Order: sequence, then structure tokens, then C-alpha cells
Amino acid sequence: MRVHYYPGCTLKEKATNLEDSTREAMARLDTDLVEPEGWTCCGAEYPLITEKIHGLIPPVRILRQVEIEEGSKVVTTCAFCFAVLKRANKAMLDNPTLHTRVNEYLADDILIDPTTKEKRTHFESYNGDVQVLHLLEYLRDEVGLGHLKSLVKRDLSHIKVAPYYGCRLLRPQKEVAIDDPETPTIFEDFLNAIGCTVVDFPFKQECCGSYLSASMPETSNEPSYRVLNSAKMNGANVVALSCPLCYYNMDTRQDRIKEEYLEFNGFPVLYFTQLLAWALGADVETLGLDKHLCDPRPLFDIKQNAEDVEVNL
Amino acid sequence: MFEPKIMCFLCKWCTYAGADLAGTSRLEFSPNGINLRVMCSSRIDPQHILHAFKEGADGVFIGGCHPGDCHYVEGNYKTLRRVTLFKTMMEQLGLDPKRLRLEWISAAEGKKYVETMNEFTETIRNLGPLNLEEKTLTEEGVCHE
Amino acid sequence: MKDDGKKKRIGVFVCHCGVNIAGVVDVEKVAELLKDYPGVEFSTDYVYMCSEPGQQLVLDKIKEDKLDSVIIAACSPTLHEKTFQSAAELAGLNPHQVEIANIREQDSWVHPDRDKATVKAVKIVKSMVEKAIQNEDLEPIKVGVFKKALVIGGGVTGLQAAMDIADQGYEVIVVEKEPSVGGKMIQLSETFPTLDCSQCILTPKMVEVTRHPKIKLMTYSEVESISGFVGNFKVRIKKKPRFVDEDKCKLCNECADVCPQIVPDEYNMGLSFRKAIYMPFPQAVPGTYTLDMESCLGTLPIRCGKCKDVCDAQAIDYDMKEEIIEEEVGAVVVATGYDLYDMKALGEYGGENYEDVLNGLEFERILSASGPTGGKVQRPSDGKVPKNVVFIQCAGSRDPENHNSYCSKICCMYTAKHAMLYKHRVHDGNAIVFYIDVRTGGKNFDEFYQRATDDESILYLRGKVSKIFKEGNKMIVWGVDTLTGQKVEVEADMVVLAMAMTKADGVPELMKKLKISIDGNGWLAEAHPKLRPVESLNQGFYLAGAALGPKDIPEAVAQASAAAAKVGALFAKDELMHAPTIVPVIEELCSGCGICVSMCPYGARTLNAVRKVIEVNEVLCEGCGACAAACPAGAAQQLNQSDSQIFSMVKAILRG
Amino acid sequence: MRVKLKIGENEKKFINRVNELTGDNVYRCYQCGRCSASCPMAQEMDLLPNQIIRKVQMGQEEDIIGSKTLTLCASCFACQGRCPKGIDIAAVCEAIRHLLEPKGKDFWGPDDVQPELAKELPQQVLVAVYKKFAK
Amino acid sequence: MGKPKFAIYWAASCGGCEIAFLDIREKILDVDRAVDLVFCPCLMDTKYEDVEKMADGEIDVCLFNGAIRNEENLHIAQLLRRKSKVLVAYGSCASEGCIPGLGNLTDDEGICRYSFEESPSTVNPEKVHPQKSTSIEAGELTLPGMFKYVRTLEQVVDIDYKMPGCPPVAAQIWAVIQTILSGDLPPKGSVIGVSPKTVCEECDRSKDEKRIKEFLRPHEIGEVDPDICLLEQGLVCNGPGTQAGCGALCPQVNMGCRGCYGPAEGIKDLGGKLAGAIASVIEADDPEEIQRISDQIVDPVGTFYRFSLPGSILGRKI
Repeated sequence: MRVHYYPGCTLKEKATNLEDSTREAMARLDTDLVEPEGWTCCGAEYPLITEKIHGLIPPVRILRQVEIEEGSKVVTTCAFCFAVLKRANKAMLDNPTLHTRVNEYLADDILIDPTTKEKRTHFESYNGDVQVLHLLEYLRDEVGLGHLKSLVKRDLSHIKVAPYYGCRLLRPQKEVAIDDPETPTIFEDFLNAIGCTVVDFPFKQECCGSYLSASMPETSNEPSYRVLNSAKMNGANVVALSCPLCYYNMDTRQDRIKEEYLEFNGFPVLYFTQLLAWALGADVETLGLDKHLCDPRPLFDIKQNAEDVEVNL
Repeated sequence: MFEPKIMCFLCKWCTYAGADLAGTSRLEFSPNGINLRVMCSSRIDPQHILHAFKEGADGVFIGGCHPGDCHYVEGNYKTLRRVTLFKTMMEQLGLDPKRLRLEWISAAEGKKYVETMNEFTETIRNLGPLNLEEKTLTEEGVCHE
Repeated sequence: MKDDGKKKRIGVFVCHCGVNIAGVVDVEKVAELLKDYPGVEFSTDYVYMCSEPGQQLVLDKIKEDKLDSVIIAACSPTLHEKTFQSAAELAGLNPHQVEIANIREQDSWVHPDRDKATVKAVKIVKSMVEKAIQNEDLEPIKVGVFKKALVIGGGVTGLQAAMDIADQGYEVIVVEKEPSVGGKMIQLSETFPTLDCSQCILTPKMVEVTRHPKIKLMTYSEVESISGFVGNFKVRIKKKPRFVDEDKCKLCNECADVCPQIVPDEYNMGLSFRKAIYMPFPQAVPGTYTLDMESCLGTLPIRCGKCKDVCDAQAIDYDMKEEIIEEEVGAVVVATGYDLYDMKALGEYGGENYEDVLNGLEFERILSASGPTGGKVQRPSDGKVPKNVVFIQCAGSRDPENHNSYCSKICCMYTAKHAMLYKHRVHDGNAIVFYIDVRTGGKNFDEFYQRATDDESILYLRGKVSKIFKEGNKMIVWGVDTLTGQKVEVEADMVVLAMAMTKADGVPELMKKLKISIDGNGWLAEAHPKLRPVESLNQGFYLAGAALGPKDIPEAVAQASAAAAKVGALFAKDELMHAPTIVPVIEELCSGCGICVSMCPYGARTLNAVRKVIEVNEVLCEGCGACAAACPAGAAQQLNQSDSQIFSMVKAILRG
Repeated sequence: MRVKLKIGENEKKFINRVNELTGDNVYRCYQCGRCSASCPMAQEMDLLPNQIIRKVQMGQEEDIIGSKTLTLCASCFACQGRCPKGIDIAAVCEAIRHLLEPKGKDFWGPDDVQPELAKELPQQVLVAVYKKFAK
Repeated sequence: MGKPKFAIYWAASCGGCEIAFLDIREKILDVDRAVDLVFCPCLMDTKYEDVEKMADGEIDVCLFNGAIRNEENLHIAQLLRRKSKVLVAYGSCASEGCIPGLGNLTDDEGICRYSFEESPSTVNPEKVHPQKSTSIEAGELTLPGMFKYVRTLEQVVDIDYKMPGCPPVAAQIWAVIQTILSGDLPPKGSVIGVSPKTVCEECDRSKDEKRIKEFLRPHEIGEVDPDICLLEQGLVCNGPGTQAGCGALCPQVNMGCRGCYGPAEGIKDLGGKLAGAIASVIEADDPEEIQRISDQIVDPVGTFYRFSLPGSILGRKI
């Protein structure tokens, strides 16, 4: 299977463990991930007010490129990129004014084909026809959780995972949500399929502090701590998530959380793709587990060799 | 000045009562339309409209209750359906669809009734007379002289 | 047409209405011009037609000139049509031969130009003459009334309506789908603002209903269908098998004692358990046990049979079958009540996942002496007495984006009651109420609310709670106090949601069958929100209680009595009179295409597929004429407003 | 403190601009406060989200200018998701920031990022925060 | 007394009505035995002069088919009216205008321009049109002048009966002939050869109340249910408003009634009435939805007035 995949900037730099584990897992699912030619940053934040139309240009350009390459869908793992692409796409479908204005702007684009060096100057207007999918949706709808379950090579039942959705996968409901914002189950269903023990906890859709960790770094400590603490209190031994920013706030910044909350002594955080790749039998080196501030390796029975284990399904 | 003839079919419960209210409020308006009271706007079918044009009407007006307010639950929707299809036919038949107007006017909207009648009279005045008088063969002449 | 070829003799009477008409319209000229119009026998003008001498003039002329139709050119027909119809009737003329030409409201009062107004008046009168030429004598349609009523729903509303109808001397059938009557009210502990015990006031009424000689109670039954029309309905009622003979059952409870099957108890909102064979509650009416076959271990393939074995009265019959009972009634009162909004929809409050987050009815059961805790306030999870209780108003109400847009009306009062009753039971407890607005419009309502704050020191915080979650054995409530501008977090032992009221389960489907319209929220739609609040547009159907929208007990009861009075007024007549300006079928022209059937909102037209014609129930026909306009064969013609009349009138207006 | 309520031309213009930019109508808010109850940053704010809306309803632009709330909104949309009217308060904050920019109101600039953080922050954070708060 | 004299004439028509006359098959011999056919261009070579020479009222019954499109049609219509005791507008063209009547959606000039200049198969750079008269060596050639619009027979001369159908079915023709021969003539102005109801009466499909969400054209519907009313399946059918008499031939073969038998007795304007009736049962209340569904009826005038435009209230495009 071949599908368009938009990694986003962070995955190529700071979140290589998310990128690598995604590629490793998808290779094991026989899925060829194709990046749209010449992709740029999606803009990270969707413009919420009508006059900031320029914020729509990068995501629509990316989507249009997917369409030019005859792709009908594009998959992302970064929750921020997902939300921007999906909202931009929806605006192109539902908002005629934005549709016209963005397409007028994009009509002036010049595209040089990297192989033929041919110049292209005429573009059809982009009408929101590309389907934007989060990898979790792709796994559920295209791969099928039943099928996924049948491919699991390792026993993960000892890993008690608290699935953390954060904001970007669930809100705003009408524009973005991959599931019901208050009682989502898609993440849980996925974790169940790969054999983890799922821990329900009430902070799964609460914000981690988001980009305030750059502008007012201290303010993100409390929300991040509450998420981690709640997961722990409810019996999890790891938090799984899909957003490099949440990961930064909750793992990379854990030493600062510890400074503020003295009783806190660290809690491992993983990308869901790391669990997926591991379940599918990937080598531990491919998961980038050494990059974590709070070492998650004790959770993984490193000696466990995928081929030797009989998984009881 | 051309004084258009306008045939008005008004539903008894809403628009006719609205026209009465215009009267009790002494609102003056152009006298070109004459009302025919029906129980419900849905009593009117395209035959009546065609007949009115044929008999000399330059415009036909149908007044009913606002959607959801019909005394007979949903008669006004039936009128709307008929008028929608009939307007397409009017275009094919060379009758300007603007010569037929369907409007929802409630018993409380005397003012709206008056404004609508004035406005419609002006519309028709601008469209000019319809002149549907039957031409005889001799008047009509023949083609290739 | 009445006059078999004979020319009609029409009288035209043009009213001056003082100067109201004559001040603008040249009335003499109108009368003069009409004299020669075909069909007109006599034409005159008079200063006040509606005055005594004016009416006398009409009366005399009808007799004198043997007029068989009259046109009164005067004010709007809404004012004096009835007046002149009565006058004409005195002279022996059929009232449907009287036509009013509206030359005041729709001419003299709106067109000051004398010439134009006069020309218009002439055309208006001529059009009415054209109509009159083809008018027929019509007699009102009479239909008998079957003086027996059906009440759907055995809650307080239904019972009140039944009692009030029965007390007027008419027979009533009450159909209730549950095993006992009593509805939601019987589940309440105490009622606001008087705090009298709900059961104490309702149980006597329930018993009274069973004893009333005019009332037939059918519990565990549902209305299958209703056909017919006002005064003459045929009802099919499905009586579900109870598997227990009501008459034989001695209420000894032995069957329940031996029954091995335990299920959540509906009466206690699932906070306790009952057996598969059970009595819903001790005062249930009718007093009998019911075997819930869905929960029963099954009589097949291997019958458990324990209950039957112990029943000395031999009241248990496993072979009881569902019965369809047919009844004839003349009127129907719909009192199907309400349900509480589904807690599952409120994911942010935990859905149904937290045992200690309760809805209002569940808390009523906890407060009730007959409830699962015997009236002691204990929380469901561990039976501990909660010391901090948070009450949340508007749960699911006033939220157009996610839930219901409307205000559920009773929650402010019952929340005050809940908090107050809680404080009565747990003196050292804290009650915190989150509200948006406190609405206490009702007799003694605000005083009651003031008692809650003044006497019981209940803390009211103005803000809507955003989230509830569990931490340890506490419920954490995230709220806000908008008055101080602080985000508030409360550790509560128990949370009570003032859950929105919503349409009762199955009501939209039933109403579709009864042809009663419902609004966007699923509440029954009244014929007119101001002037006909307990009637349906479908004649013979009366509506009452919370099925129409959120309301408290006194309001529901008042509506029940109002509906009963309406039924009484209907039954007071031996015959119903129905306007005869209906749309019958000309069978010679009708081929039964069926187009007019869906035109009729009243179901008056049915297709006889064998005869290939439409049959019209003239009692149901309201005479809107939608079918006449739709009939492509011209076989549906409205009496006294036929196509031919409309054509003539149009011609008179445009060419006259 | 007593405030003289004035909704004149300037105030109306402000209110209308906010409405225009968000494509919504602030008067739809009936002040239930649920946005504030939902907001993960509310404890840090000087004006709660519902108070921001209130100030807009009252046309009190000046009171909002100095508020920390405008830079504390992380647009997590918890408020919008639970708002009974579905009002997007994050968008209202963004609209107000947009309106205040020409008035020289400085929210955040590239130089404000702490150097030791610059190295570790994910790219998306920097882009997002610049987009939100930079002039 | 000799045999009654019969005439059959065709004006603006396709000739199908004559064929239908012959479709009574062997009964034609009975007809021949019973009547004296004095004028029938389709069967015999009688000249106009021969008719002109007849005494007024000499023809007992004339079946006149075809609409009035040109001067010749009018001339012969007036002539036959004079010469005939009973003049029957025979077939849809003479009674309602029929397919030639759809020419009234434009006028003579429009028709000629299209036929002689614009139609895809025409090459006519000089824009040559037929002339009313052309001089050649042998003398003057003339063509009858074309009227601006098509008219029904009734619109130009007084008629006694109408007998609709495109063409009238053979059984009805035979029944009419028998009636005429019997001498028991119906009142003047009657529509003959029909039954008083509509095509639905003769259609065996089951009928129910109608609520239409989608109109389909015959090629758009996959499988037509043979037992259910076509209208209920979304196929436009003119049967409910069309005079019965044909035996519901079209609906029998899954084709909606085209309306060739003209308006049913109770109505004035077939197209208007049918449009009103069929629009009434559109199952939608939203204006845009209504418009969308109503637009699925392609060419409503051509659909509902297919055979009856000249005889309708307006009669033509204004």
C-alpha cells in the first residue's frame, strides 16, 4: 500500500523518535509512506480569525501538492500538523470566500518538477478533495484494528498505558475531531488492538500547556504535571501520545516539573508509534528510546525477541 | 401611466387578515390589485394563474401564511412547490416569472402587505402590459408574403 | 347548481357604513351599476347595513323579491358574515347563499381616490355575484359523538384528566405502558414548594381511579393505533401479558421470594434490585405482581417454575398471551409525560461512569423513605453519608450547541428542594449549588428558594460546571464563580445533576401514528400556543402535561383538568356540526390516482383501490382545498368554491 | 470602582470588529462561565475567559488591552468545546490581539524566547507561538 | 336513401390518424358497406374542386385530422365545415394541436430559420427560404402561406365533436363509427371515443398516496417495477390528468403516459393542472430542496403540454 504522509518539521528535527518509529511500524504494515514533493511547514497554528488568510496558504499548498501527485488522502502523526491540515481542508470545502481567495493566491505559484525540470504555472483550484487522516484513523479505517491485532508479534500486556489525546485531535469538534471530544475511544481501541493494558484517566483530553512553554515556560508545568499525575494515580505506567509538543511539555521538561512538584519523581512518556512498532516486532534501536528524558526502557523487555514469543491472542 | 391589473389570491387566515389590518390601520396603497379570498393558498393551482393572465391580469399575487404557521398545517408548502415548478414553465412560455409573486404575509403584517402590493405594482408597471388578447388570423397575417 | 337551469335571483346591498365607505366610494353608483349585471335581481345602497333596519331590509327583500342569494357589500367578512347569515336564515335563505364583498377594509379605507375606489368596489361586488351565481345550499355536516374518552398515560396528568372526565359522567379508559400507574410523580420524595410527600398525595388518587365506576384502567398496555375521527375513534390497545392474574394475586410476595433472577429496579432508578416477578412498589395500582418475561430465566426450554410452584392462589399463568383490545371512543387525551435526558450524553460529567454522580430522579429515590436507603442519604458507591454534595443545574438544558436549547423549567426549584432536603437529613453537610440563573416564577417559589439560602445556608455559586472526574474516592468538580471571577474546584462526595427533561421514549413514533405534530424538540405541538394550549390540530385529540414541554405538577394537573373540560364540552353535544364547505369527490371523474391523498393533513381522503376512486370522510375534511388544486382530473371540487367559481370570479375582477 | 457604561460609536466599532473577525456574535454569550471552568490556564489569568467576552459585550476595550489572558490562551478549545453556544473564545482572544497590534501593543517577539530553551523547543512550538503572539 | 357520405381529411398532421383508421382491419369492409367515402386523400384521388362542387351539407360526417398550420389547412377546414353536416376534430392534432402544436413555443419565423438555416444538417449559406410564390418558365408556382402559430380546428371553425388521441385507438374509432352509423348522436360539443375518467382508470398498476423525492427520466431508472404506479417510482406520468380511452398503452410498457388524449373532462388546462398536481407531491418543504427536485423535470412545458399546447389556456409562447 502507498499513501501520502506529511511528517511536518518537528519530526525531522526534534521528534525523530516519532518519525522513525512511524516509518518502522508502517514498513511492517507494508505501507509505503510518500512525502509530498517540496513540502513546507504547515504553519503549526490554524488562523482563527477571518482576516489572517495567509495562514491557510501553506497547508492548502501541501494538500494541493498531494492532489497533484494523485493522492486522495494524506496521513499525519503530529497532532498539530493534523489539526492545521484538517481545518484548512475543511475551510476549502465549506467556506466559499476562503476557497476563492486562497485559490486566487495560489494561482500565481510556480512549480518546478524536480525530475523533468519542467516549469508549471497553471493550477486547478483546490477544492478540499484530499482526505486528511491522523495515523490513528488510518490504522482504524484503512488497516483495520482487527487486522492490526493479527499482526502483533510481542506481548505488551504488562504495559499499562494511559492514552493522552490532548487538544488537537479532539477539538474543535466540528472541524477536527477524530472522535467524540468528551468520551473518545479511538486511542483506547488502538492500544487494545496492539495488546496494551489501557488505563482510563480523566485528563486524557485536558491541555498540557501547549506552546506557552515557549512564551511563559512556568505556566505549562502545572497542566503537564496534572496529566502525568492523573495517569499515575489511575495505575498507568506510561503515557502514550501523538504530539511532539505534548511530548516536549511532559517528557523533555520533566526536570522542571520536578523542581516545582517535589513529590514528583518522573514518569515515562511514549509516542503511540513506538508502542506500535514494538508490538509489530521492531528492533529496539529503531524506536529512539534513548532520546527520552524519563527513560522508558525498563518498560520494554528488551531481551524479548519478537520471533521467540508466542503471543496469545 | 400604465396601470397594471393584478389578480390577488389571498389565504383567509393570514394574508387576507393582513390586508384587513392594512385597512383598519388606514394604510394607503396602490389600488391595482383585487383580492380573491380562498381558504388556503394551496387552493390555487396553475390553471387559475394561467386563467388570470389570459383574462387580462398583468401580474398574479398569491399570499399565504408563513412557513410553519399554516392553518392547515402545511398548505403553504404545497403552494410553494407548485409555484416553484410553475415559474420554470412560465419562463418557457415566455411569461416573465416576476409576474407571479408568492409571499408569506401574516395577519399581523398589514404593513408588509401594503409594501408588497406597492412594490409588486411597481414591478409589473416596469414590466409593462402583458396584452394577451387573442389575435385573429387576419391581424396576425401570414409569413411569406 | 341548485337552480336547474333557472336563473338565480341575487340581491345586492351596498353599505355606506356612515362615511367609512360612502366617504370614498360612490355607493349609489355601485348599486346602480350592479342592477344590470347578469343574475342580479335587486340592488340598493343603505347607510348602515348591519343596523337593525339594515338587516330588516335584507330580510324583507329576500322574501319580497324571492331572492335566492344576497351580496352584502360592506366591511370584512370576519366582522359581519355571521350577522348577515343569521338574518338571511330568518328569511328562509340558506346561510351559504350569503356573500360579503369587502369594500371597506380592502377598498375605501386604503384607496382615497374616489374614482379608483369606486371602480374597485364594483369589481369586488361583481366577483361576489359571480360566486353567488354558482353557490349551492349547504347543510352543516352532522356527526354523532361516542361519549367515552381514552387517556394515554397514567401519570398524575393522565389520572387527573381521567378523574375529571369521569366525574362529568363519561366513561374513560386509561392506558399506561408500565405495570402500575403513578408515572414520574410516584418516584418523587417530596414536592416543592410545600414539601408535602409525593406518595401521600398521589396514592389516594391512584386508588380513587381504580374505584371509579366510570374508569377502566389498562396498565401494562400500549396504544397500537387509532383510526376514525373526532367523536368516532376506533382504538386498538395492546395488552402485554403480565403472566399473573390480577384478580387472583393475593400480594403475598412468595413468588418474588423464591425467584432466583435479580435485575435493577426501575422504580428506584436502578439503585436497588428487584426480582423478575415483582410488584413495582408497595402501593402499585393495580395491586398485583408482574412477571417480566425478558428478565425471567425463561419458561422454555426448561421452565424454572419456582414462582408458579409457590403460588397458592394459582395466579401465575405462563401461557398468558398478548391481547389486542379494541375500543370505541369519542375523544383522546394524550398525557404521555417526559423522560430525563440521557446521562450518557454528558461525557464531561462522566457519562454514566461515576456511581456517585446522580440525576435528579435518582436523588429523589435516595431521599425517599420508600427508596433504596430508606430515606437515609448515602452515596451509592460505598454507602457513606456524603458530607459535601454539589448540585449542578442546567445539566443538558439551555445548551443549544451540545444538548437541548430549552430551559427545563422545574430544575431550579427541585434543586433547591434537593439541597434543602439533604441539609435536613445531613445537618453538618455542605450543599453547593452551581447555577446560571435561578428561575423561581411560581406561587411561593422564590420564598422557597430564599428558605434554602437563608435557613439552610446553601451556597449558590453562579457558574456552569465544566467537568467532573474522580480522584480517589472524591468527585472533583471544576466550576467557576462568575461573580468573583474565580475558577473553582470542589472535592465532593456526591454530585447531583439537575438533568434536563426530554421527550418520553417512543413518543415521536406514537404521535406519528396519531397524526399529532411534534416540535423540533419532540414535545407535542398545541393547536395554538396562546388560545388553544391543550388541543391538538387533529380534532378530538387533547394534550396535557409534560408531554407538551417541561412543567411542574400543578401546571400539569391544571392542563389535565383543562383537557378534561374540553372533552366535556365535546361530549355535551349529541352531534357535532361541521362546516360543509368541504371537498367531496365527483366519482364520475375520479380515477383513483391517489395524488390528493397526501395533500390532506387530516387523513380525510383514502384511496379505494378496488373501486379506483377516492373516498372522502367529510367529517375530517377541513375544507382547505389543497386537494382540489392538486386533483389533476378536476374530480375534487370544493363546495361553493369550485374551479368554475374561481374562474368566473377572476374573470369578473379582471374584465368587470 | 464605579464605571460609567458607555456604548458609543467607538465601542460599537470595537464590538463589531470582534464579531466580524470571529464570524460570530459576542452577544450570544449568556455568561454561564463554563469557558472559565474549562480553561486550563484560568488560574493564571487576570480576566477569566467569560470576563473577556463580558468586556467585549460592554465595549470596554481599554480594560482588555493590558490583560494577561490574551497571551495565556493556548487555543486548546476546551472552552469552545463545552460552551453551550459554541462560541470560539480562542478566536475572540485572537481577534482582540489582532485589533490591538496596530495600537503598538506588544505581546511577544522572537527575542523573547529564552536562549537555553531555543535549542530544545520543538520547531512547531516556535512557529506556533510566534504566529500567536508576535507582532 | 343512399349510404351516408363520409370524408376523412388530413391537415397539419403525420398521417397516423389515417393509419389508425385502417387499423380497424377487416371491419373496414363493414365501413365500406355502410358508407360512401367521398373524400379521403390518403385512400383516393378526389380533388379539392370535387369537394367544392358538392352541395353544402352534402357530406354527412367528416373526420378532420391535423392542426391548422397554413392557409391551405384553413381553406379546407372552412370548406369541409360548409360541406359537412357533422365535423369531427379527429385525433390529437385537430383537437388539441398535438406535436405540431409544440411549434407554438416559437413562431413561423423561428421555425423556418431553424429548419432552413440553423439545423445541424442544413447547409444554406444564401439563406434560401421557401417562397409563397415562385415564377418559373412554366408559370407561377405557389405554396400556401404559413401562419405564425398553430391552431386547433375548433379555433378556426365550428366543430361538432372532438375525438382525441395520437392516434385514436382502433377500438375507439370503430366504436365511434358504429355510434355515428346508428344515428344516435351525442350532444354537440362532446368529446367522443373516450371514457369520462383518466388514464389511471385503465392503468392496472397499484396506486397509493404519492410523495416524490426524486424525479427520474426513463433511462435513469434501473428497473421499473411492473406493478406499481410509475409516478410513485419517480417517472413523470401524465395519466392522472389525461382523458381515458387509450387503454393505458404507454404505462403498460413502463413509459409514463404522454397525455395524447388531452385534458380530462373536469379540467381546463392539462399542462397547468398536471404541473400543479405533480409539484404538489414533491416531498420537501425547504425552498432549495423543492427547486432541486422540481428541476429534475426537464422541459416541464414540453412534458406536460406535449399534445395540448395550442388548445391550452395560453396556447403558445407569449
